[in-house]
Amino acid sequence: MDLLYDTLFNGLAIGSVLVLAALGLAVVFGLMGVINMAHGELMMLGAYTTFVVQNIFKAVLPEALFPIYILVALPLAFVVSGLAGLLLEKTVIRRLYGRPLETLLATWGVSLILQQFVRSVSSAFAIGLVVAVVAGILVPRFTPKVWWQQRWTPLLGTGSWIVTGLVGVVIASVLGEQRVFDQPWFSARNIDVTAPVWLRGSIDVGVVNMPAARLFIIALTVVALLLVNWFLQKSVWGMRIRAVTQNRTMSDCLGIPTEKVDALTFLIGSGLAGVAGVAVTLLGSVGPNLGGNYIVDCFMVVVLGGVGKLAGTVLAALGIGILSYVVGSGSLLLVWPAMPEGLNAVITFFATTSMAKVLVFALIVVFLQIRPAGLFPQKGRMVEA
Amino acid sequence: MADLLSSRNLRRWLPWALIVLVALVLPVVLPPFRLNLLGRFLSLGIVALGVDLIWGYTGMLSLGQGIFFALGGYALAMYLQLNELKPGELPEFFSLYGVKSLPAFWQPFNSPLFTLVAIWVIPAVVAGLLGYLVFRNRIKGVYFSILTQAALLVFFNFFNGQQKLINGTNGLKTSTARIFGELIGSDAMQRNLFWLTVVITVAAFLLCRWLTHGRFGDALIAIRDDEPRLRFTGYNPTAYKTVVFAVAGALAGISGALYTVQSGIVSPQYMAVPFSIEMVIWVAVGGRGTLIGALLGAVLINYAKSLVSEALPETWLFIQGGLFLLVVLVLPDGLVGWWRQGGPGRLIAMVGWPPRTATYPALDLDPQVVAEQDQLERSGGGQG
Amino acid sequence: MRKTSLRLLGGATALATSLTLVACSGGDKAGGDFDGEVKVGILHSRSGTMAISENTVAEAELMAIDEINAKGGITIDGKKLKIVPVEEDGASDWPTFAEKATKLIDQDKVAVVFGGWTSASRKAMLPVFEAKDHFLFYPIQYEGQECSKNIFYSGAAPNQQAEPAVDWLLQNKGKDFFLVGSDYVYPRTANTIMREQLKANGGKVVGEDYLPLGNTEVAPIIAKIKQAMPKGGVIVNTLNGDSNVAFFKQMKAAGITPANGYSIMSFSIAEEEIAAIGPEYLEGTYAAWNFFQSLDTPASKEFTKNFKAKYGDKRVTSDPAEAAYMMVYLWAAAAEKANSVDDNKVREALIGVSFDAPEGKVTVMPNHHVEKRVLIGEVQKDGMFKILEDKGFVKPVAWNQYVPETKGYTCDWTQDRPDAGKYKM
Amino acid sequence: MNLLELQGVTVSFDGFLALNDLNLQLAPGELRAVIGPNGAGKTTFLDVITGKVKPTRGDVVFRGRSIVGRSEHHISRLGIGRKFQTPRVYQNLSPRRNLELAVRGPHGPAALLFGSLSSEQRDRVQHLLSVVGLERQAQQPAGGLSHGQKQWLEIAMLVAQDPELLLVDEPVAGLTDEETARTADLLKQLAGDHTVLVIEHDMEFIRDLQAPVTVLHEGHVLCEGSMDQVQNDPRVIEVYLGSETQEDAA
Repeated sequence: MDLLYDTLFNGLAIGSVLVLAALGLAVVFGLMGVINMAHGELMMLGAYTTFVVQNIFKAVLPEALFPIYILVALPLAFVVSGLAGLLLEKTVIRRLYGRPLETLLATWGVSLILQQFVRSVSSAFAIGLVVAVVAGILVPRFTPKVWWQQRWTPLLGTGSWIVTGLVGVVIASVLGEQRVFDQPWFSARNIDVTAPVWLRGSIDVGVVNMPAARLFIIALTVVALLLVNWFLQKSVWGMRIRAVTQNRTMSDCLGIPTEKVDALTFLIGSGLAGVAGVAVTLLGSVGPNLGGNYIVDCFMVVVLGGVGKLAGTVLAALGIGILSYVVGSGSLLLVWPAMPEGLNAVITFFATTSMAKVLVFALIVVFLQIRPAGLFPQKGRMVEA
Repeated sequence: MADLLSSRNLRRWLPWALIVLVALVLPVVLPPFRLNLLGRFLSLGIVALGVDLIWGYTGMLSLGQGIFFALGGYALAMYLQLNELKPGELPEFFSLYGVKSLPAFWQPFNSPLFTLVAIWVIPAVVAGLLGYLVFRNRIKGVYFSILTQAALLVFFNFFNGQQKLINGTNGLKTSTARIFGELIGSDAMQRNLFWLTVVITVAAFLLCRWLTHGRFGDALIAIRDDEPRLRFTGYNPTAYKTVVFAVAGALAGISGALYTVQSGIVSPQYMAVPFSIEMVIWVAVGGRGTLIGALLGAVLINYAKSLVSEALPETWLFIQGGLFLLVVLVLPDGLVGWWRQGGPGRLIAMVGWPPRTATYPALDLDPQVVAEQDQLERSGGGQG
Repeated sequence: MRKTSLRLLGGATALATSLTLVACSGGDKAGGDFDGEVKVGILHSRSGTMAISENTVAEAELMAIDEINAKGGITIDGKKLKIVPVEEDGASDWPTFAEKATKLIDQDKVAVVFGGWTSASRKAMLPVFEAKDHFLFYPIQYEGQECSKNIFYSGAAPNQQAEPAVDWLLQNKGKDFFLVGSDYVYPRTANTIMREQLKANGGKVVGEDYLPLGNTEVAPIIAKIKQAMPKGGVIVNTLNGDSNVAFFKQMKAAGITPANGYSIMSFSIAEEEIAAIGPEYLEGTYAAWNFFQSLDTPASKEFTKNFKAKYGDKRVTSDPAEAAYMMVYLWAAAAEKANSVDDNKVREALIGVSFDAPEGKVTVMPNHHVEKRVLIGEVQKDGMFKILEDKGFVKPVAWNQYVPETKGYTCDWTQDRPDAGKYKM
Repeated sequence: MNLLELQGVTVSFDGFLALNDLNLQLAPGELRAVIGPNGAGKTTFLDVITGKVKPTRGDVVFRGRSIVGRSEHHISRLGIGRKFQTPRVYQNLSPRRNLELAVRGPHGPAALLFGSLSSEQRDRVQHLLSVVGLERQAQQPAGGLSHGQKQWLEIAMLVAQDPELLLVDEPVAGLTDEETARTADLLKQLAGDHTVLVIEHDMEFIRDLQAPVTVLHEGHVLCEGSMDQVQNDPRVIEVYLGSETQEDAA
């Protein structure tokens, strides 16, 4: 019995991280049909936000307040990742609606840039970048209007960006001579996010010993799910989002601002990634590669769950969580010690975390043979069109 | 000048001229190290051809070509590990893990003939099987992409974790192996391998050309444009997709084998997620839906990568990320597509020389007129 | 539409170029009077997963080079030569290491290559160095079972880290061992050795598990540990990189802590990693190294002081950094001894060369490994180690004497025999 | 014997009955028009015949054999061709290549790779190109054709397939009056050799066809008969022609 509870709890724990991580992805993919490969990097931004908040609490605020820094980090991470997502939507994804494969590639590109950005960013770098971007935006304002109506205008546009870019580079490199400005903010190293003491211990619930961090994440997942569900089902904007999902043209005709709806959906999906980023700091390392560790798992959850309902995401994530745990920990061997030799060998073969992953993915592919559109497929006539 | 550049003839032969140049002139000029790099990049061009077949022509974005690439590499590396061992001897790494006898699946790789076939047949069969299972259920679009990526991870984890079977993360070395008594890592051998790569690249190119330039190729494009429609015309797209995915797999296998002997090692890193996505960007930059674009893209991007990482390693990810955005947002048809659609002419037109027109201003530039002219020229050339 | 696209493209270019210059803004400013130059290769991952660890090692090497140059470089035939580092990026990708090694040898004609971190990267470079008969200096503690004519190993062999650590654990901490490692060659091989060692010395392996590199879901492993040793025991951790953070955070949460009777010994956690994981999670766990920042000798203090002065106050020194730093000096000393930078001559001269390294006087042995000091430490609140035991200087053993397959074999490159790399004693 | 027979076909999407106990027979060589208000299940009806949608209940029999559960390409090879509501041609292929893909013959990968078109097939393509007036545009991508040209190209593709049964979904939507008349002529020509089923909203066009009419309503056959009979049926007037008379007036 202990074993059962243990398995359920650990499966739930692994699964809830997956739910949280995949939730934003599922929202964006389900509602907009956009595959966001930069989702993991948006999580990473959330984790880095946590790091910054933690340091501010350490440095500026009284020590008594430190335990609640994580609660402050949650909304902030939502905002930071959400805004980054918004920027991404406005500059890139907007141009690619209806071209999911191109979106996939473009967001992959963005993910690479974000990864390297957190590695390289220093004060000099940031100042240079800001100067370049601001100057680039301002150039059209401070040059004769007629320049911008010529045949060669596109060249001028590119050229002005190159020039402002070079200005940024020069500024950055001049500043870079100064030690203060040259220090990278985060560098390529992993950064240290320390959970407050109340999240470091564990709590005994009945027979199972539950790490507090895990419980916190499970609770956070439940809250996030409830909020998202409430938002989509009950709020005005949620209604609009669903309307646009079902029929974009019609919604447009009815006066729903579809562009705003898209932006909002993406903002929420990205913000959720940020929240997930805060959560994973409690479990693992925080570094530029954080996103890559989760992204494929998240996609598996979304594919397995189908895009019809949030319930699919939850069920798929928990399923994957429990399965990985059961296979990876080899608990089957404990339940049934006298199993036949061949089976025993097979289970032992897969009873490491690496091999469990192999098996779980293989099982997902097999499952999709039976239900190609996942657990909760989108239904109706529109699907194949 | 503008006239020359906008001439369609030029647009057609120039990419070819570049290839010929690369193949003939560079081996003489380049030092062994650079030549070896070029050979490797050319072999990457073969996998890019496969990506182009399935993505550029058929519209299926596979993020898992690394599987087949690595399988080809492993097949050849296993043979080389066994080659010229004394009877009873095992490849050295086995002793690290206490393995006493050769695992059964290694046995066939004692045979060079088997290996030559396995290099492309194993990846093709794996691709065909995987493809069939996926296509049968009409899984396509991003779902297909994600599933191929998942499959990639399965293979990666498997190869990475199986130290005792296949030397895990370390991969298999080939450069200290010998073939025909010659060290594979030696300069002379590498030069031969370069020529072999050139020959095989040309052969692969011709194969792809044959596949894409007939009704079969039309069917692939039809699948990309409107798969359900094709189905109602009596075609079974599953068959086509499986075949073309298997062909792409075989090409990837050959490419992986050539790459392996030229880089000296095959490792699970060939199945890392980013590498397989990079393959797509080669094709995208070169020009998807054009075979020459795939080749050019693979060589150019990899050369750029090698140069940049020598000078400024930190910036490569920015550049690569920027390339992804660039080809998706600004150059959807890649360099070759841009070139063929008269991009340079347009660029020049921007700075002041309007393209010289022979007739009524708009007529020369009208796509319909251009297409008709094309057709006339072609039938005049006797191709019918 | 097209206009905006182009503008976007411009933005990207701007971004890229700005980075370029940022990256360039470093550069060397060493001047002085030299009669010539000698190029050396520095080949570590400056991008990708391993950059986290390898950056420090590369920095330590560059620091040693700067120091040597500041003292006038190396003197060959009475000429002062400036050491010029040629840096390459292995990009955390083993085949890239092989490629870049080839480039350094063929293109840049370097006198020696300092490089590598993971065993996989070393194994990938090995054939290149063997095929070209050139040589590599490798600074990381590793699994042994290798003795190449073309590699010098300045990190610990298993008998200079893992074995004494296990002995110490057996004597002081218990007999039940659980082995956890990343899924690649070092942990696999190190654990093979430890299993044999435990078998020979009355210990017991109650469990063993591997995590894919970079994986952070450690719940199954923790469950296995709890099942295998509910009352406490010894955990030997050879995880590498990111997984460590997840491992220690979740171990702590699950109550597998020193306070609850678990002794945890790590072989890949040095000062730098402690800072990244957070000392709260590691306090009271053990590590075995050849150098700790807290080692109280003048040389050690000098090294740490210089390192901080060069790279920032918050930085820490560690065993890999020290080994990397020391190997540059060993090479320089050997070159002066050989009176040549020719790689063959330097390789011969290297054997027997000594250097007063931060850890103490180290000497290159005939098996291309280095005689090193063995230390066992415990992690303190401040992220430093308290040295619990100093086993003094230990001679390296390349071919492991616990593992039956290599028992009785040795390696001695001063011997004039074809199988000098591995022969029966 | 009937060529096609739908026996009590019911299609349920999550409880919503798109088709409800639908029965219909088509004799060989017949030209039949199907009308019905929006949501009557016309497109689902075609989907069921062509194998895109599987009926929840009931059977579809073609030439005496049940075709339920067979895949689309299989059914197409049995001799059922379909033209879609909005013209669907392969945008990046030229009209000639579109037709070459559609033309009757073996459709497996091997046949396309190793075989080539016979001279009859070639002639047929050429003939169809001239019938639909696309000879001049034969070599440029079909994506550049006008809407009407695409409609005609798609009809030509359907004819090239040479199916026994042609299912034509709104062939004259968006066409000019002249084009509409020509389409009606073409379909009448095809009937006799082929069996043709036309779904259309345009009542003038249906009258032109002079074909028996089946009225669908809520997934069910409401009535069958000639255009005049149907138009005078009180049930039809009630559900449908109320709006239709307004349209006529307009």
